[in-house]
Amino acid sequence: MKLVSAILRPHQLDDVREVLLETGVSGVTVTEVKGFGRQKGHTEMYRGAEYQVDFLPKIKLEIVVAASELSSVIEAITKTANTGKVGDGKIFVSTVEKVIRIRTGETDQDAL
Amino acid sequence: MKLVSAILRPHQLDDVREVLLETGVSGVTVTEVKGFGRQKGHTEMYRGAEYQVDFLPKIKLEIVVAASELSSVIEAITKTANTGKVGDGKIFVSTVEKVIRIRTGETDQDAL
Amino acid sequence: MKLVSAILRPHQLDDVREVLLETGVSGVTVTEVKGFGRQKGHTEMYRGAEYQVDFLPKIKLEIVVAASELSSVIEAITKTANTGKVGDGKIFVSTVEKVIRIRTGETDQDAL
Amino acid sequence: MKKILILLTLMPMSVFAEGLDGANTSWVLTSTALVLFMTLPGLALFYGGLVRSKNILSVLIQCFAIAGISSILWLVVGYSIAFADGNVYFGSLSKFMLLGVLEGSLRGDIPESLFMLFQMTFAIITPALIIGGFAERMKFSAVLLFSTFWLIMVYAPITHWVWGGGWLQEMGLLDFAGGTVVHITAGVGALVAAMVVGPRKGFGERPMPPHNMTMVITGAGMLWVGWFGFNGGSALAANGDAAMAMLVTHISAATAAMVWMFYEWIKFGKPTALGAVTGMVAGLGTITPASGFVSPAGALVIGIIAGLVCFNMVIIIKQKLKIDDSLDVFPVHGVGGILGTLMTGIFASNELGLFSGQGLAKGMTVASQVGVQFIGIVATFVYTAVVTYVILKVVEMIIGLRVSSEEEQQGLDISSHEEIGYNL
Amino acid sequence: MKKILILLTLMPMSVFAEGLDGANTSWVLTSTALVLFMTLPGLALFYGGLVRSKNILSVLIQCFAIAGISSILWLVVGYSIAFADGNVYFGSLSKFMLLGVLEGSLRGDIPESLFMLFQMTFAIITPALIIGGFAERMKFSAVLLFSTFWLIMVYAPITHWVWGGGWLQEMGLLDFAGGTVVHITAGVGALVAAMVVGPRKGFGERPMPPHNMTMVITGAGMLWVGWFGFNGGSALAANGDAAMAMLVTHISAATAAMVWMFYEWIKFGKPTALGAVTGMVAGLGTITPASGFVSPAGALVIGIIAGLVCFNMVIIIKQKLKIDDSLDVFPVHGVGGILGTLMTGIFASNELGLFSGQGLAKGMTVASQVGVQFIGIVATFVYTAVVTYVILKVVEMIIGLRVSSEEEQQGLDISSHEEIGYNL
Amino acid sequence: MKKILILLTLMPMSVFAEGLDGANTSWVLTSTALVLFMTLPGLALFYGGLVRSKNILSVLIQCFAIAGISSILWLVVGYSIAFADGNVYFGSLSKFMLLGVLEGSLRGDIPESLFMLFQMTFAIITPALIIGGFAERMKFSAVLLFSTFWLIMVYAPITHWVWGGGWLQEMGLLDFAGGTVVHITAGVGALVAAMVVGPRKGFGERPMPPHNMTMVITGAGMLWVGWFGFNGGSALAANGDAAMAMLVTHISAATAAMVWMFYEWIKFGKPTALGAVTGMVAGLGTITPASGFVSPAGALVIGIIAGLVCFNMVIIIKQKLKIDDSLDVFPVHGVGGILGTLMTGIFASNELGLFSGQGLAKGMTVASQVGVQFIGIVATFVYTAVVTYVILKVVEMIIGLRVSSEEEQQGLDISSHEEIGYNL
Ligand SMILES: Nc1ncnc2c1ncn2[C@@H]1O[C@H](COP(=O)(O)OP(=O)(O)O)[C@@H](O)[C@H]1O
Ligand SMILES: Nc1ncnc2c1ncn2[C@@H]1O[C@H](COP(=O)(O)OP(=O)(O)O)[C@@H](O)[C@H]1O
Ligand SMILES: Nc1ncnc2c1ncn2[C@@H]1O[C@H](COP(=O)(O)OP(=O)(O)O)[C@@H](O)[C@H]1O
Repeated sequence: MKLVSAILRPHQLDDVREVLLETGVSGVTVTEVKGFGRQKGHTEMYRGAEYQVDFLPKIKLEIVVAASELSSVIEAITKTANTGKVGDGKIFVSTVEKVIRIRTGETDQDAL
Repeated sequence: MKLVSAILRPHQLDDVREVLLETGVSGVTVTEVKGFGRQKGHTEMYRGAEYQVDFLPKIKLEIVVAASELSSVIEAITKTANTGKVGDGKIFVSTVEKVIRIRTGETDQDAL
Repeated sequence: MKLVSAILRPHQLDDVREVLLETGVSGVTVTEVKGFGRQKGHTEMYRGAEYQVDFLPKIKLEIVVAASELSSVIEAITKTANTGKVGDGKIFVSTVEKVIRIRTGETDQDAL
Repeated sequence: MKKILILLTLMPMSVFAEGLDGANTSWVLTSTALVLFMTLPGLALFYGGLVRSKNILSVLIQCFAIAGISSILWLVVGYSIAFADGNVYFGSLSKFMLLGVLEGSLRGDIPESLFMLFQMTFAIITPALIIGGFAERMKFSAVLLFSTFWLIMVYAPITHWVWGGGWLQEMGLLDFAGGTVVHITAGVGALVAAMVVGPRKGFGERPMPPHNMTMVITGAGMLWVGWFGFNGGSALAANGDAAMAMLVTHISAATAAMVWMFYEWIKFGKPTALGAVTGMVAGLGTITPASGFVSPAGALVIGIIAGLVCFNMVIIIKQKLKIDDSLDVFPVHGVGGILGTLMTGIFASNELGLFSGQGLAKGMTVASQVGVQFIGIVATFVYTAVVTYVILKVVEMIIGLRVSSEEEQQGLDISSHEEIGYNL
Repeated sequence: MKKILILLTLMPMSVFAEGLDGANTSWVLTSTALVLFMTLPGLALFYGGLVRSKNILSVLIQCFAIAGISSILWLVVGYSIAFADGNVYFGSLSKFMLLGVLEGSLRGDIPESLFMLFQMTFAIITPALIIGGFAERMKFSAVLLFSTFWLIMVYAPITHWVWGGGWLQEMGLLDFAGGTVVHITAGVGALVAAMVVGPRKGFGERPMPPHNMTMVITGAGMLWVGWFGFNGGSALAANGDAAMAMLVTHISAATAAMVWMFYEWIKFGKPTALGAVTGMVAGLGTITPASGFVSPAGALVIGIIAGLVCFNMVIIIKQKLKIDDSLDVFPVHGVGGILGTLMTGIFASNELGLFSGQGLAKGMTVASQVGVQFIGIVATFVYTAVVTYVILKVVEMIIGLRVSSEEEQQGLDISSHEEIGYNL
Repeated sequence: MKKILILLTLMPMSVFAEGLDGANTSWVLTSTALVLFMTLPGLALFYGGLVRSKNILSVLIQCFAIAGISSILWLVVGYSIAFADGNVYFGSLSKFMLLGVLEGSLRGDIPESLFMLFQMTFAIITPALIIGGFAERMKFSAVLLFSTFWLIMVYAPITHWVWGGGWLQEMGLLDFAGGTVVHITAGVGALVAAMVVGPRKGFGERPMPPHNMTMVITGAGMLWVGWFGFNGGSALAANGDAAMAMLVTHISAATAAMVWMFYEWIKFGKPTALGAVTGMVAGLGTITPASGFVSPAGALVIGIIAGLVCFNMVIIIKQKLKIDDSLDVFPVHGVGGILGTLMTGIFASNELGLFSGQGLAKGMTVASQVGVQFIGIVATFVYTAVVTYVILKVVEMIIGLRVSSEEEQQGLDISSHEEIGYNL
C-alpha cells in the first residue's frame, strides 16, 4: 500500500475531497501546515516595523491507498488542485507496510 | 526501525500514552489532525444555514521504534484505543532508515 | 529521494530555515506538533489543582531531498538545532518513491 | 399630569441655573459613553466574529475608521446639516465646525456640546452597521469614500427630517431613538450595497461559518448594554421617560431573543447561541423607534413579532433571494426598523388597556398615526435606496468597489492591511 | 447628622417635583446598565473561559437564555412576588405584568419602572451564577426549566423576605446588595445542583483546564466594573452612601485578589492570574451584603478574610469532598455571601474606632445583629437547598437532567447547539 | 458669564443640602466606573494582545495585581500624600487609612470618598501603563515591588504638585486630567525601565508580532469609551465643562487615529488597524491635559499633531534608538502627554477665534502659560526619570529585575505563573 502525502492550498480542501471520494478513496487525514518554497510570502507591518512572512498556510492530505489505486488518486489530486500558479504544492508517495483498523483488527487492504 | 502512525480519537491520547510508556516506548510525537472516513460528521447551523462538517478532530501519534518492538506497540495501541465504534482510527506502519538524536549525534537504535 | 522529518524546538525554526536555504533546499513543510520524550514537561495550576503537562510544543520539519543531498541536510539541521540540552529533538529519514509538482506535473528530482 | 410632572422636575434648575439640568446632563453624558461602546468595541466584535478569520481585522479597522471619519465630518458639517435651522429638508451650514457652540450653550436643559456629541455617536454607528452588507470583499478606500458621502447625503438629511425640525417631524412621525434614522437607513444601505457590490466569492456554494462565535456573543452583550444609552439616553433626561424606555428596550430584546431561539429549536431541531443573540439584536432594533412611547406589555408583543419576522427575513434574503447581505443587516436592522416604526403607531396609543403606551402624537388616531409612520418608512426607504445606489456607482467610477479575486481569496487582512488577527 | 443631610438632599426635589430625584434616577439608570453588563458579557465570559473549548457556547447561550427568560418572568410575576404588598413570606400578584406601574410611578424618589428594571438585572445574574455548578453536562432544556422554577420559587420569595418587606427585613437583617438574596442562594443552588446532577465525566481523573484564560480575565474585569453598579446602585441614590459603598466594594475586591494571589504564591510556589481574579470575585461577593454599612478599613478586613476562607473552601469542596461544583460557585459566592452577611453584623457597628461602619440596624448590638444575620443565613441556606433539590428532582422526572455520555464527550456545543466556538 | 452660570448651577444644592450635588455625584460615580474599566479589562487587553502568546497572562496578572496593590496603597497612604494638606511638595499622612473621611464628608460638592475613589482609578492606571515598557521579561516580584515604590515616590507626590495644592498648581500649570500626572510620568517611567531592564531576547533580530490583534482592538475601544470618564469626569461635575471635555477628547482621538492611519498608508503603503488604534490612544493621551480648556477646533489641531509626532516617535525610539520600550509607552503616552501639556498653553487661550479655548490660568498670556507648562513638563520628566531609575536599581539589588534567559524563552506564563492563555 502507498501513502500519498499532498501539500495543497487550504481553500482547495473541499474540492479535492470530493474528487477523491469519487475516485473511491474511503478516508483522508488532513493536517494544517505551513509551507515554504518558491511561492513568495507576504509582508506584515506593526507600528512601522515591517517584516517578511515566508511560511504560507497549506494543508497536508495523507491518504493511504492500495498500490493499484495510486495513479488514479494522484491524477485526481493533480487535476483538481492545479491552478497553474506557483505554490500549488507537491505530492509525495511512499510505501506503507502495514495498515490496521483499530476497531476491528482488520489489516492491510481490508483496513482501508 | 519502524514508524508507527496512529490516527486516534483525541480524548484517548492520555490513555494511549500511558500504555505506550509501559510498553517501553520512550518518545511520541503528536499532531492534531482532521479525519474523514466512515465515521459520519456533524451538522452545524448558523442563522438557518445548515451544513455538514465531514472532517472530525483526530490526533495522529507518530512513534519510531525498533522493528522488534513493533508488534507490542501495535498491540498496545489497538487494545487501548478500541471502543468498537466506527471512527476508532487506523495504524499505518512504514520503514525509517535512519534516526539521529540532534543533541548527541547518536544514530538509529541509540537515538530512540 | 529521501524524506527528512526533524522534530525541533519551536524557536529554532527561523535559524534552521536559513541554514537549509544555504544548503540549497528549496522547500520545507512545517507542522506544529506536541512531543513527549526524555525532556520533562511543566506543571500548570488552576485554583489549586496542579497537574503535569507532559507534551511539549515542538515543530516538525519535513523536507524531501535528493538522496545525494541527504547528508548535508542532516548536518545542517544537526549543527544548527543542537543546544546540548535534553529535548533538542530527532531526525527521522525515510524513502520517498515519487514526487510530483502539481502545478507542472514534473516528477521526482525535477519536482523538488 | 405627566406633562406637569416633567415641568416641575425642570423647574428648580431653570429657576436657579438658567436651564442647565445637572441630572439630565449626567445621564446623557453616560448615555453617550454607552452608545460609543455599542460601536467600539460592541458592534466591531459582533460583526468581526461573524466573518472568516482572514478578514477579521478588515472589519475592525472599518469600524474604527468609520468612527474616526464620521466624528470629524459630524463636527465639520454633519451636525449642522442635521440640527441647525434650515428648511424642512436640510439644515444649514450655520453650525459649521460647531461655530458659536460654547461651553455654556444649551440645547433644552443640557449642554449643546453634549447633545451634539450624543448625536455623534449615532452618526458613528449607522454607517458602521452598513459594513455588514459588503463585508469581506470591499476595498478599504471605497468603504471610506462611500461612508463619507453616505453620512453627509443620507444620514444627516434624514436626521434633519425626523429630529431636526424637518418635514417628517412636522408631520408627527414618532421615532424615539432611530427606527427610521438609524435602522432603516442602515438596513437599506446595506441591502443596496450588497446587491451592487455583489456576493462574496463562493457565496452559496461553500459554507462561511463565523470564525469566532465567542466574539460575536461578547459583542452582542455589549450591544444590549449600550442600547440602554441609545434608547434610554434619547429621553435626554433622567426621568420616568428614560426609565420606561430602558425597560421596554430590555423586554423587547429579551423576548425577541427567546422567540428566535425557540423558533429555531422547533424549526431546525436545535437552539443556537447565534440565534439567540441575533434575535436580541432584532428585538433591540425593532423597539428603538417605539421605546419612548410604549408600555412593557407592548414591548413584549413587539419583541415577539420582531423575533418571528426577522428570523424569516434572514432566510428569505439570503437563501431564497440569494442576496449576500453578508451579516444580515437588512433583515435584522432594516426589517426591525420598519416593523418597529409601524408598531409604534399602534402601541403608543393609550387606549389599549394593558398594552397602552404613553400616547400618540398630538391629534392623532391609531389609523392616522400608522399612516404617518408608513409615510416615514417609505420616504426613508426610497431616499436611502436611491442615494446609496448613486453613491456606490460614483465610488465605483472613481476607485472601484471590490478588491481583486486573489486579494479576496487571500483575505483582506493581509492583502489590504498587512496584518493578521491571530498568532496564537 | 447624616440623616439630616440625606433629608435635605431629598428636599428640593420633593418640594418641586413630587418626589422624582433626577440625580438619583440618573445614577440608578447607569447602575442598571452596569449590572446587566456584569452578566452580559461579564459573567458569560468569566464562566465561558473556564470550561473546555467544546462547551464554550453552551455556557454563553445559557447566560443569554437565562437573561431572556428571567426578564420575561420578572415582568410577568417575579417583581410582583418580590415587591408587591403581600404577607411576610410572599408578595402578591397585584403587579402582574407591571399592572398600574406607569411612566410617572415612583418608588422612593426614582421611577418604579427603573427600580423594577434595576432589580431585574439582579434576577438575571443570580440564576446565571448557578450554571457554574452544572456546567458542561446539563441538558439545555433542563437548564431552562430549572431556572424558570428556581427564579419563581427561590429567588423571588427570598428577595421578598429580605428587601420586599418580608420577615427577615422586619427582623432587621442587614443585606445591602444581596449577600443572602444573590450570593448565598446562587452558591447553595449551584452546590445542590452539582451534587444532584453528578460530576462531569472524567472529573478527578483527568485535568480540565480553562480553555481560554484571557476570556476569564476579561470577564473578571467586567465583573469588577459592573459591581460598582451592583453595590453602589443599591443605595438607590447618588450620594455619600453610594460612594462609600463603591469604595468599600473596590477595597474588598482589591484586597481579596491580592490575598488569594499571595496565599497561592506561598502555598503552591506561583502566583496565578486565575487566582488573583478568583480572589477578586470572592472579595466582591463577600462585601456585597456589607457594602452600604462598613468603612474602608472594615472592607480591608473583609477582603482579607474573603481571600483566605474562600481559597481554602475551593480546595475543600473540589479536592477533598470531590463535589464537582465545576466553576466553584459555592466556595466563592456561597461562602463569600455567608461570610459577608455575618461580618456585616460586626463591621456595621459604629463603635469600632477606625473599623467603624455606618451603624447597625435600629436598636441592635453587635451580638443581636450577628444573631439576626445568622438566622438570615440559615433560613436562606436551608430554604434554597431544599427547594432547589425538589425542583431538580421534578425537572429530572419531566425531561431528565443530563445529556448522554456521548454528547458530553462530543461537547455540548455541537451536540446541543450545532455550533462551534472557534474557526480560527 | 460662564463663572456665574457655574455658580448658579451649584447654588440650589448648596442652599438646600449643605453642598452635596447629586447630579455631579452621579456623574463622578459613573466616571469612576469608566476609568476602572479603562484598566480592567481595557488596558489589560490592549497590552495583552500586543505581546506574544506565551506572555499573555503575565501582562494580565500584572494589570490586575497593580490594580490590587495600588488600591490598597492609595487607601493607606497614597491619597493622603497626594491630597491631604502639607507643603507644596508633599501632602501629609493625616488622611492615613482615610481617617476622618466619613460617608458624609464632602470635597467640593461631591462625597470625599468618591473623589478619593475616582483618583484611585488614576493611581491604578498610571503604574499599569508602565508595564508596557518592560513587558515579556521582568520578574513578577520585581514588577510588584517597583510599582509599590513608584506609586508612593513618583505618582503620589507629583499628583500633589499638580492637583493637591502643590507648587505646580500654584504656579498656574494647566493639566485638566493628567497630561503630566499620568501620561508623562508613565511614559518616562516606561522609558527608563525599558533601558534599565534591557531589551527582550531577540529584540531587533526577530519579529515579535502581536499575538492577538482582536484583543488589542477590543482593548482600544474600551480605552476610548473609558476615557470619557477620565477626562469628562475630571470636571467633577455634570455640566458644560464635562460635556466639552468629552467632546474635545472624542475629536482628538478620532483625528489622531485617522491621521496615523493615513500617514501609514502614504508612508508604508497600507493602512493598519494597529495604526489606527495606536493613533487613537495617542490622540487621547495628548488631549488629556487640555481637555477641559480647549475647543473642538483646537482639539482637531491637537489630534493632528498627536498623530504625526507620536507616529514618528515610535519609529525613532524603537528602530533608530533601539530602545525596547516594548509596547511603545513613551512615544505614545509620554510624548503625547508632553505635546498636550504644551499645546494646552496655546489652545486654552480665548483669543484664537475659532480655535479659542475656555481661557488661560488667571493673569496668564500664551507666552507665560506655555512657560509654566514647560516648567511642569521638565519637572515631571526629570523627577520621574531620576526616581524611577533609583527605584529600579534598588529593586535590582533586592530581588533582581529579569527572569532567567530560559524562563524568558519558555514564556512568563508558564515559568512565572504556571498557567497558559489558550487551550483552544
Ligand atoms: N522539498 C520540499 N520538501 C517538503 N515540502 C516542500 C518541498 N518543496 C516544496 N514543499 C511544499 O510545497 C509547497 C509549495 O511549493 P512551492 O515551491 O511554493 O510551489 P510549487 O509546488 O508550485 O513549486 C511549499 O509551501 C511547501 O509546503
Ligand atoms: N485511507 C486512509 N488514509 C488516511 N487516513 C485514513 C484513511 N482511512 C481512514 N483514515 C483516517 O482514520 C480515521 C478513522 O477512519 P474511519 O473510516 O472513520 O473509521 P474506522 O477507522 O473505524 O474505519 C479517519 O477520520 C481518517 O483520519
Ligand atoms: N521514538 C520516538 N518517536 C517519535 N518521536 C519521538 C521519539 N522520541 C522522541 N521523539 C520526539 O522528539 C522530541 C525530543 O525527544 P526527547 O527525548 O525529549 O529529547 P532528545 O531528543 O534530546 O533525546 C520529543 O518531544 C518527541 O516529539
